[in-house]
Formats: sequence, structure tokens, C-alpha cells
Amino acid sequence: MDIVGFIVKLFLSPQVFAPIVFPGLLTALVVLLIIIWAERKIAARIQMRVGPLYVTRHLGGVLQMLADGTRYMFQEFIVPETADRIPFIVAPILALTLAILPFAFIPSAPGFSPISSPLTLPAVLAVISAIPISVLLMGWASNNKFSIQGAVREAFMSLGYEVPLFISAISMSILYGTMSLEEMVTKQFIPGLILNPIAAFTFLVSMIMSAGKLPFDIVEGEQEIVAGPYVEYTGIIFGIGMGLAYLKLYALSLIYTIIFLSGWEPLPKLLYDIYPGIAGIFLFVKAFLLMLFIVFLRSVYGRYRLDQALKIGWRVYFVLSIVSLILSLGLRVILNV
Amino acid sequence: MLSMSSEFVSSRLLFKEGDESTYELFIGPQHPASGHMRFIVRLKGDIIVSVDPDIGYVHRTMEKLAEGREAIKAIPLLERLTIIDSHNVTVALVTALERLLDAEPPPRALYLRTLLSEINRIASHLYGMGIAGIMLNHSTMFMWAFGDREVWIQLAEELTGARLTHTYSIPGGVRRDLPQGFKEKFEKAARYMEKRLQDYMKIFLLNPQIASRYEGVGILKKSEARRLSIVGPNLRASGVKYDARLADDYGAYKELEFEVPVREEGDCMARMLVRVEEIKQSLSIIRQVLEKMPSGPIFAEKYLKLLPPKTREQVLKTGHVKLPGIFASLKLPAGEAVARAEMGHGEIFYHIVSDGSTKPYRLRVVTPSFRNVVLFRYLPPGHRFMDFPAIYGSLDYFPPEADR
Amino acid sequence: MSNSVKNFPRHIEAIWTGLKYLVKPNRMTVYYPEYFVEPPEGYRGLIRYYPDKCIQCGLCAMVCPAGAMKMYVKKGEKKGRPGVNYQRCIFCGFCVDICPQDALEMTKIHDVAFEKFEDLVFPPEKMALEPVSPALKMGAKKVKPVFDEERGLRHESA
Amino acid sequence: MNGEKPSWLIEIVSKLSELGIRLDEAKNVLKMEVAPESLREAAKILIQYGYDHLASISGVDWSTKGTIEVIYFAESYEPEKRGTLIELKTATSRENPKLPSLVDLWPNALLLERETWEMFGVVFEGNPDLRRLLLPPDWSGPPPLRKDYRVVEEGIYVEYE
Repeated sequence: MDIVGFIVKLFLSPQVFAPIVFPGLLTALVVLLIIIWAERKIAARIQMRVGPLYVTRHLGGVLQMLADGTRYMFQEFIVPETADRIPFIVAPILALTLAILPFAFIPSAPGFSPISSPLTLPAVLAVISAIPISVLLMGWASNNKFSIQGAVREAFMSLGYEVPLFISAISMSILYGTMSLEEMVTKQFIPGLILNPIAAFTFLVSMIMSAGKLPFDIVEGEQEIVAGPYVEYTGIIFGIGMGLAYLKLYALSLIYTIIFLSGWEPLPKLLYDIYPGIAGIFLFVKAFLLMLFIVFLRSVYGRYRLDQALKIGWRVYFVLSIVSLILSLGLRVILNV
Repeated sequence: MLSMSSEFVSSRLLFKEGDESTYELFIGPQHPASGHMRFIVRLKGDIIVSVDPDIGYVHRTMEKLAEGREAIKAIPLLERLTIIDSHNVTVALVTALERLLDAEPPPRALYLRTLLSEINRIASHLYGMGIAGIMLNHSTMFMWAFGDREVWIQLAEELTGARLTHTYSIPGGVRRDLPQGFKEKFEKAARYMEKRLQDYMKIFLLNPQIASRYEGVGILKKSEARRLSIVGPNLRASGVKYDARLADDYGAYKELEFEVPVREEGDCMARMLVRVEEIKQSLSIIRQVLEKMPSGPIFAEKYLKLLPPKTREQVLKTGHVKLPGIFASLKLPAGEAVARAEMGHGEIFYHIVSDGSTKPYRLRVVTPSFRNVVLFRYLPPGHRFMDFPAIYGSLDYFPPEADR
Repeated sequence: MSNSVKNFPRHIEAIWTGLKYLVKPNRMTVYYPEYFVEPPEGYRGLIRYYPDKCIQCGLCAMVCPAGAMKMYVKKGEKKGRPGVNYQRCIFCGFCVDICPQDALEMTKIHDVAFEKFEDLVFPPEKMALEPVSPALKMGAKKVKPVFDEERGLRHESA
Repeated sequence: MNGEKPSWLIEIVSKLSELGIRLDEAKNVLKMEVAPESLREAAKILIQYGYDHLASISGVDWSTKGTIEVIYFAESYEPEKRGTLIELKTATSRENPKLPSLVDLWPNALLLERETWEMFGVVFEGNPDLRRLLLPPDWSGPPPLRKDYRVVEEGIYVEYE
């Protein structure tokens, strides 16, 4: 087989195509641009104004984010003297890799998952829960009062939402009897949302907390601590810092769709026969709609106080996730699905 | 009547150094809310130990400038103390000048002054609620408040010809008469505002997330509010029923019925609700003013007779007042005058001393935000660090007005 | 736990209000360079000077609070003519109101811009010309704000 | 003030005139000339009658007479007393003006005294916090609101070609 055929087969294989092209890196970047634009456009529509307009005027300023991205690209990347040089540069790159890693586990069609192992769910959640550590490192390395305050807040917040996130995901895997994302979808004859709504609600709220979207936008509280851990960053690294939250949100909404909204369920047969990689269209559409709703919340809510968010995380959603655990255990026993 | 021991008050007022376990953090001077001021906040963990407001970044030495200019030039100068509530600032200054010059404005001018004062009060409260919203990162409240404020600025523009810096009152009366069709325009704007206030409540003040940030935060007890001479909605939210419109007689407030909204809790939510209530009161005041508006001249006879007969006819016909020549160098009789007015942020106080020349010898102005600054020292200690923006937003503080 | 159950309907109400305005937006802003908002009658914009009516009395320069209106005196002449310095002018309209001959008048043009700082100083000759708004010169459509119960301020073509 | 005087005002007037303070009545402002020594007693009496805070402390620099006059305006929020302001006028020399501080009686005098110190140079003994308030920290000039601090004046005539 000649080299070209080998490369094409390699490129089309699930291990490469899924993480790089379809639900993975390229679509993530495109979704990143579209979602930020959608967030600003939705907020503008509600707030009696126009929103981004002047880049590609007739499309309503869709490529505004591309313009912002190139602007970040050309801005000078300044490393402050007092900053701790190596971790200052490494931390955002570490954060970016950790934010992209989940796409290595997310399947996009039956039999088309990059790493097909029975434990993809805990692996994904473990990778996502590693991101706050790199944000902490960013805050600490910038050696600036505001960024340390931001980093401490990130540490507190990650304790607040990790546990409910994990327990509600685990309770669903108990219900389905499997830890692999791929099998979860095949096992969902009715969407997980209807089977265990408490787990769905808990996972949704802790997903908002983990992505740092309003009303839990506490880490970058720009009214008190300017931009939290990202305050010293300029140029493309600042762009990465800003995009990090949206990448995390995209990964989590993909997982949410797989666990609760029965993933790619109405599978388009003919697409699947041509090439399974692009069959996960409905998975992407559902995840995108979910992101639109989360991003819409920005124009409805303000920001919770740090201790209120932690109190909500521990007192309300931790308890709710335990209840959802018991519910799925009960369902499992009754239905022995 | 020293109901509360003064060392408790002064102990909270003084700026404590604190040992090395306290963490010092600066908020501002480029504060992301309304204007430039800096807070040196000392924290122990997440709890605020003490706050030192460092004001003066937009100090324009208004009192010294007013001493160097003729009396009428002080009006556009002092109007820029609070640009969002400019007529309430100048109405007190003009009342003080009129007490010195003993020129009595005709009743229609008093009604017109009250009309513009209330329009400015609504615009100022909307500005304050917008800033309070963005301090909690609730950008919708910010955009809605500033968008709806545009309606009232447009109404003021139709009446006076300028959006914010109206310079509408002059010693002896006002400069423009009511334009045609003003009443219908106001009626539409008022109904729109009443509908919008319900949306504000649903998305902002009754929103459980915002309520949890405001309720029980920054409680100011009644006695402390009086002792620290707090003014405006912050005072009325702590249970003290005081309003400068009742204390001093300026404008047409004597002939109108309006009640002063008062709440007892004294926390941030009470302050915001008092402002919403005051907007409703202002709407009803304007309705009464537009109904009971007497006809007649809008400029005092004492100065109208100085105009040549032809311009006098033109003024009475077009309703656009022309100033007599002596206004360029108006001689203030020797003496002192004191005046108070109720602005959106609270009570403003003027004390003018004149020695008979055209320039006031000393013009003293104490603005409501200057009297509320002490609250930044007094309220935050003991709260969490993230309560500070909530307290700052609810006090409706305006740095250019405090720094003068 | 208890009050978060009580708050749930209020959360829904807040989100519903947001959705209501997402579906039926009420845009208040105007596309400025394409549309020009026509100010109302008696708007205090740039100042227009009529040299023939002026009796060179200097009252406007004396009353100007910002010291923007100065009397420009030519060599050899005794009385000067008023010229305005828009770096300082605050558009209070005192000069127009005090002029006994109505030689000064305020136009409705307000959106002018200058390349150099010195262009802001208008000697009498320059002040006598009719100011022109760049947006209108570029063919912006005139729009008039109309008060409206539903949308507060609606802009209709004037 | 519509003829008959309310009872509390008569009491205040009688109490304060025992202290040897000259009083007169302007339109709803009770004016008083007070010597610096009896300032604190007058303040205590006023506080007892509900005048529990200051509306303003304003200095006036009479450079010709060589004195700086400091005028205190006491205000009350009670419904029947809010119409009358009480003005306490004290005078100190221009060279080294000194006055007793009233912070412990009227707490809100803290910032007002600080501002008067900065603008006029009047030292309030006992004020624990006399620092820069409005002027820039590196301000070295004389107190600006004094008459000897001149502000540049401008004429209205300008030559041109």
C-alpha cells in the first residue's frame, strides 16, 4: 500500500479523526469562535443593543472572534519581571492540553471512539478535573496579588463542583451498568434525562460551575480582582486563557449529551455507511444547543459570592447527587436494565 | 441622645494597621464601575478587616474656581459635579443665589424646575441601578438601566435643548418654556417606565441569585445613619424619614403630594428598593406638575423689565428666555445664604458668602456622595471581600461629586 | 435547602424574562454613520455667527463661563468680533441668550470632528459659515426619536 | 419662621446664651458666634436637642481681617427640627489656626475637618486622622482655598491677523 493511501487511512481512522477533526480539536476551535459570538449576540439582543457587527457585516459579525483571535496573535506576549518565568509560560500550555485531552475519549458514533476502553467516563472526568491545577499554577506564577486571589478562588471553586459532578456521572454509569461512554449511549433506550432527572440537573449546574460561566463566574471576578489568574497575561496566551473556559464547556456539554441526551441516537444510517466519523451530527447539534442555553444564562444572572457558591455546591448539589445515586441504585434494582 | 457610644463608631471609623497576617489589596483607582477612586482594603483571609477610601482622583477644585468667576458662571461650573443629576445640583445653587439677590421666580418657573428635577432624579436612579448591576456582573441590568435612561434624557433634551448639562435654572427663573406635546410624550415614557420596572424586579431584584447577594449585606442601623449624617436613599433605607425637599422650600414641592419611601432593614436590598419606589414617586410627581402647571411668565419680572420691549415680546412669545446685559456681571449684595436640595444621591448643601462684588467671596458645597464616603469605612468591616462590590453598588456613590 | 426550593419559581421567572426579550428584542441603539438622529427644536449645537447683526458689544465674551468665546480684535481696529474655541466650549448657550441683537444662533449640528487640535479654534470668519455634519454629508438618513409605550424610544425616519 | 418659635428652639437659645454666645435669627438659620473654647459645650447642648450631625464645616479666609472663620452647620433629621439649621461661627488667627476637634461628638466631622485642614491649614487638635484627602499626595503648595493662593485670570480680548 503506498504512502498516500496509508496516510489517508491513518487520518480517517477513529484514533486520529475523532480527536483531531470531528468532535475534537478543529470543531472545538470553530465552536469556540461561534459560541463566543453567539454569547455576545444573544446578550446584545436581550440588552437592547446590536452586539458584534463590523466584521463580515452581512453575517452579523460572525467572524468577530476570528478578528479578536488574530489580534491576540499579534499582541506582544509580555512576561513580567517579577513573574516566575518558566511556570508562567508552561502553565497556560498545560491548561490548553488538559482542556483538549478529553476529546481523546469522546466517541462520536457507535464503534468510532478514539480510545475504546471500558473506563472512558472516569478518564474524561479525571482529565477535566486536572485543569484547575494548571490555572492555580498560572495564578501563582504571575506573582501578583490579584492573580493569587484568583488562583485561591479557583482552588475553592474546584472543590465545590468536582464532587457533585463525579457522583452524578457515576450514578448514571451505575444505572447503565457500564463505565464506557460508547456503551452508555447504546444502553439508553430512553434518554438518561428522563431516567434520572436529578442527576441531569446536578450535572448541568456543576458543569456551569466548572466552566466558570455565570452565575458562577467567580474566578475572573473583574469587579474585584480584575481578571483573576489571567491578569498578567497578554497576547495569544491571554486568548488561550479566555478560550479555556469555553473548551472545557464544550467538552463537558459533549459528555452531558452522551450521558443524558442519548448521544448520537437518531443515527443517520446513510451517513454512517459512508463514513462513521461524521455520523455524530446529532451529538454535536444537541451539545451546541445545550451550550447556547448555558451561554444565554449570562444575560440573566449576576455572580454568586464565593462562599455562597461553595455552600450551594456542598449543601444543595452534593446532597442532590447522593439522592440521584440512590435513585439510580433503586432504578437499577427494579428495572435491572 | 448619645444613643450609641462614640468610641464604637470611631473605632470602626479609624483605619487599623493590622498585623502581617492581614493582606492588603487595592481596588481602583481605575475602578471598573463609576469613576475613579481607590480603596485600600485589608483582608484577613476572606473577611475585610478595614477599608480606607482614598478619594481625590477627580478633584477639580470647584470651590476655588467658583470664587474666581462671576456668579452666573458658577451654574454651568457646579453642574458638572454630578452630570447625571445636573439640575438637582444647580437648583440649590440658584435658590441660594436668589436668596442673596432676593429675586423671586414666578410660580410657573418653580413648577418647571420641579419637572426637570424629577426627570433628573429618575435618570440618576437608573444610572445608580445600572452601576449596581454591573458591580454584580449582571450586565443585563446595566444595559437595561442605561437604555431606559435614554428615554428620560431625550425628554430632558426636548425640554431644555441639552441632554445632560441643561443649565436650565438661572437666578430669577428658568430658560425655556414647556414645548408642545410634552405631556403626551411624558405619558408614553411613564407607562413604558412602569412596565419596565416590573421587568427590573423580575430579572434583578427578585432574582434569587441577586437577592442572596443583597439581603443582609451592609446593614446600616438607624442611629448610625443619623450620627454619620448619611443622606439620600441610603438614609431612608435605614428607617429615617428625611427628605431635603421637605426640609428646604424650593421648587413647587409645597403644592404637590408625594410620600417619602422609607424601609427599615437598612441592607443593600432595602436601598435598592427605596430607589425603585422613588422612581415611582417621581413619576406621580411629574404627572401632578404637568396637571397643575400655572400659566404665566417663566422669568422674574425684576429682570424681564431690564430687557428692551421688543426682546421682551419675543421672550414671552417664543418662551425662550433672553438674558439681560447685567447678567454678565451680576452684583451679589454682601451677606450669606444657605440652601439645600434633594438630589438623586441625597441632600446637597450650599453656603455662599458674598462681599458685594460680582464674584462670590466663598462658595461652599457639600455633596451627598462626600457625606456618604464615610460608609465605605464603616460598613464593609466584618463582611466578606466579595460583599464589597455589592455594598459599593448599593450606595450609589459618584466619585466626581464627592471629590468636587 | 428549604429556601432554594422556594426560590426555584423565581429562577424560572428570571430566565423567562430573559427569554421574553430574546424572542422580542427592543433595540434602542441606532446605526450611527448610516442613520443620523435628528435633535429636537432648540437643540444647543455648534454656534452660527451673523456678522451683520453684531454690534461688537463683547457681552458674549464676558458671559462665557468657560472662556471659550473671545473677542478677536484685528490690528488697528478697536472693537473685536466674537470667535469661539471649541476646545473649551460647553454649549451652555449663555452667549446666544445674552446677545441683544440675536447675532448668535445655535444650530442642530453636533457630531463634527477635527484632525488637528488647532482646528477647534473658530475665528469670526470661520464661525460665520454654516457648520456641516460629516454623517449627513456622507448621506446618512435622518431619523427622529419617537416616544412609544411598548419600546420606550423608537426611531422613525424624519 | 412664621412668628411663634417652637419650644425646643427657645430652650436652645436660652441654654446657649448662658454660655455667653451672641445669637441672631436669619431665615430658618439660627446663627451663633462662638469662641473656640466654648465650641465643645455648644456642640454637646446641640446634640442633646437632636442636632446629631454636621451638614458642613466651611472655612472662610478673611485675609483683610487676618482671621480664618470656621463655620459649622449642625442639622437634624427630626421632622419638626429639619427646617432649621444651626450655624456655629468661630474665628482663629491666619498664622497658626488651631481649633478643638469635634470628631468624638459629631463622628461625621472626621472627613469634614480633614478637608478644612487640607484647604485652609486649620489644625484640629484631637482629630486622629489629619491626612491628605483630596489633593495629590505630593502637593507642596500653600493651602489652596486661602486668598493668597492666586488663580491665573484671563482677559476676553485676543489679537489676530
